[in-house]
Amino acid sequence: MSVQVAVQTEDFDVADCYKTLAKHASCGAVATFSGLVRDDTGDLQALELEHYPQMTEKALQGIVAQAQQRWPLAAVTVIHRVGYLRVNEQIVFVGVASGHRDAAFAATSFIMDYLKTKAPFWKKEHYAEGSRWVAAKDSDTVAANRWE
Amino acid sequence: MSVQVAVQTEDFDVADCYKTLAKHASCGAVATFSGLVRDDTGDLQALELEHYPQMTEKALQGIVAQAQQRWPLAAVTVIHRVGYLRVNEQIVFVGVASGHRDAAFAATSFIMDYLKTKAPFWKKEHYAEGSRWVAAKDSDTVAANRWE
Amino acid sequence: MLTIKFFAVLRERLAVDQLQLDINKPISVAKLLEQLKSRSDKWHRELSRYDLLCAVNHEFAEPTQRVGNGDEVALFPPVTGG
Amino acid sequence: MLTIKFFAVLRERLAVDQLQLDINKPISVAKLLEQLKSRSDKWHRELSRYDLLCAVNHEFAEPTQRVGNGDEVALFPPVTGG
Repeated sequence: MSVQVAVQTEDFDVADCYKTLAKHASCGAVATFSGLVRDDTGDLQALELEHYPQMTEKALQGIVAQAQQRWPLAAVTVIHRVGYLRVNEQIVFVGVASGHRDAAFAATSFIMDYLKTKAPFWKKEHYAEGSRWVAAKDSDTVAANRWE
Repeated sequence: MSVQVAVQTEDFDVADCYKTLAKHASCGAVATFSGLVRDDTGDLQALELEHYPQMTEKALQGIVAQAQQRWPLAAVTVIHRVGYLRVNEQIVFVGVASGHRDAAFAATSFIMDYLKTKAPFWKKEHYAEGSRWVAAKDSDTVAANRWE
Repeated sequence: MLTIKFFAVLRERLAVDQLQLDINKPISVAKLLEQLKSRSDKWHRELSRYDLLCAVNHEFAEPTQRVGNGDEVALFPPVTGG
Repeated sequence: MLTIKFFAVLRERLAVDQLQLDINKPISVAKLLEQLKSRSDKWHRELSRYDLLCAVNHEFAEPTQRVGNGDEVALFPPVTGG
């Protein structure tokens, strides 16, 4: 089982991430999720991502370890960016290689749901007329709770 | 809504597929699934994929259309290879861009489940000592039925 | 003419890719299957599998669907792509 | 010393990244919060939000958990990453 977890300001290359996951011979199934900066208003200048450095990677490793206990996984990659990001930039990548597609889908979805509700990241939106912290969504809590 | 459906003997580049999906500004979420040739026995020489040319793309387009009716999707790519494939080669790619991750995950999973049970492809495994047609799995039918 | 195509293990065992039949009056797919089964014991056996699937003009069809000259019928085992 | 860190909107509104307190006898996080709230009306208001989260030594913790010198407590609003 190969695990890669990174929290970084630099962008990441989904092609490299995919290659690393797909080279696990006999894995059969690779599921990925990429989250990008979305601009619902058309006015977003930047998205700022704050995190709690000493806790973040530990939290992500813990979430991956829980996924491994639930499903047979060959490889997992989780990358989350921090700092200032512009519209359509990549924020997060989660990729899972497994022998079976149901495990790959479920683990990818599980890791995203837990990351959204249990990893110490906070988003702030910057507009020309000011900035605002993004509020946590009830739908994310509901999504995370369905795994319990 | 942008749809790409292809049935081809040539390999495909997941990086290109991802770029096409991610450029849909304001999509926010891109989920992908890649299926690779798995060798459970260690003896597989090649996987042969037969299809019904005039029906295959029509069936895939129909499955994508059903996904579009169920979830708000910005872009969908489905590529399925046919012919002779070796261990760890790519067989299938499904990618979905959407405003929300639940829609992206659900649509990707739905398209794979329907593709496995409703698109006219057949797999034959070639070994040194002979070849055999792959039997349909009940678990794939169960997976497809949960969407009904 | 009515075209009948065979795929995968069915194509191999019957040793035929496609047939053309002159059907002067439309018949159900079920009736067409009975005609094909009467060709030989082998045809009867192969076309009697409980999980046989059928498409008419490139769409999945029920055995009650009627077909005639100009139509394309395909017979095949459960699909296994992906 | 006990270290207390603040993040996101809490860090901004309290205008502090971290505090260090000398806690000669371990106390619960709930008790620590009461002490911090007594600093001013602003602190009382900001630390009274119903959805306040807490971590002790980089793991999520309940208000009943006891902390003392050498521990790191973090206080923050619900997370919004991904």
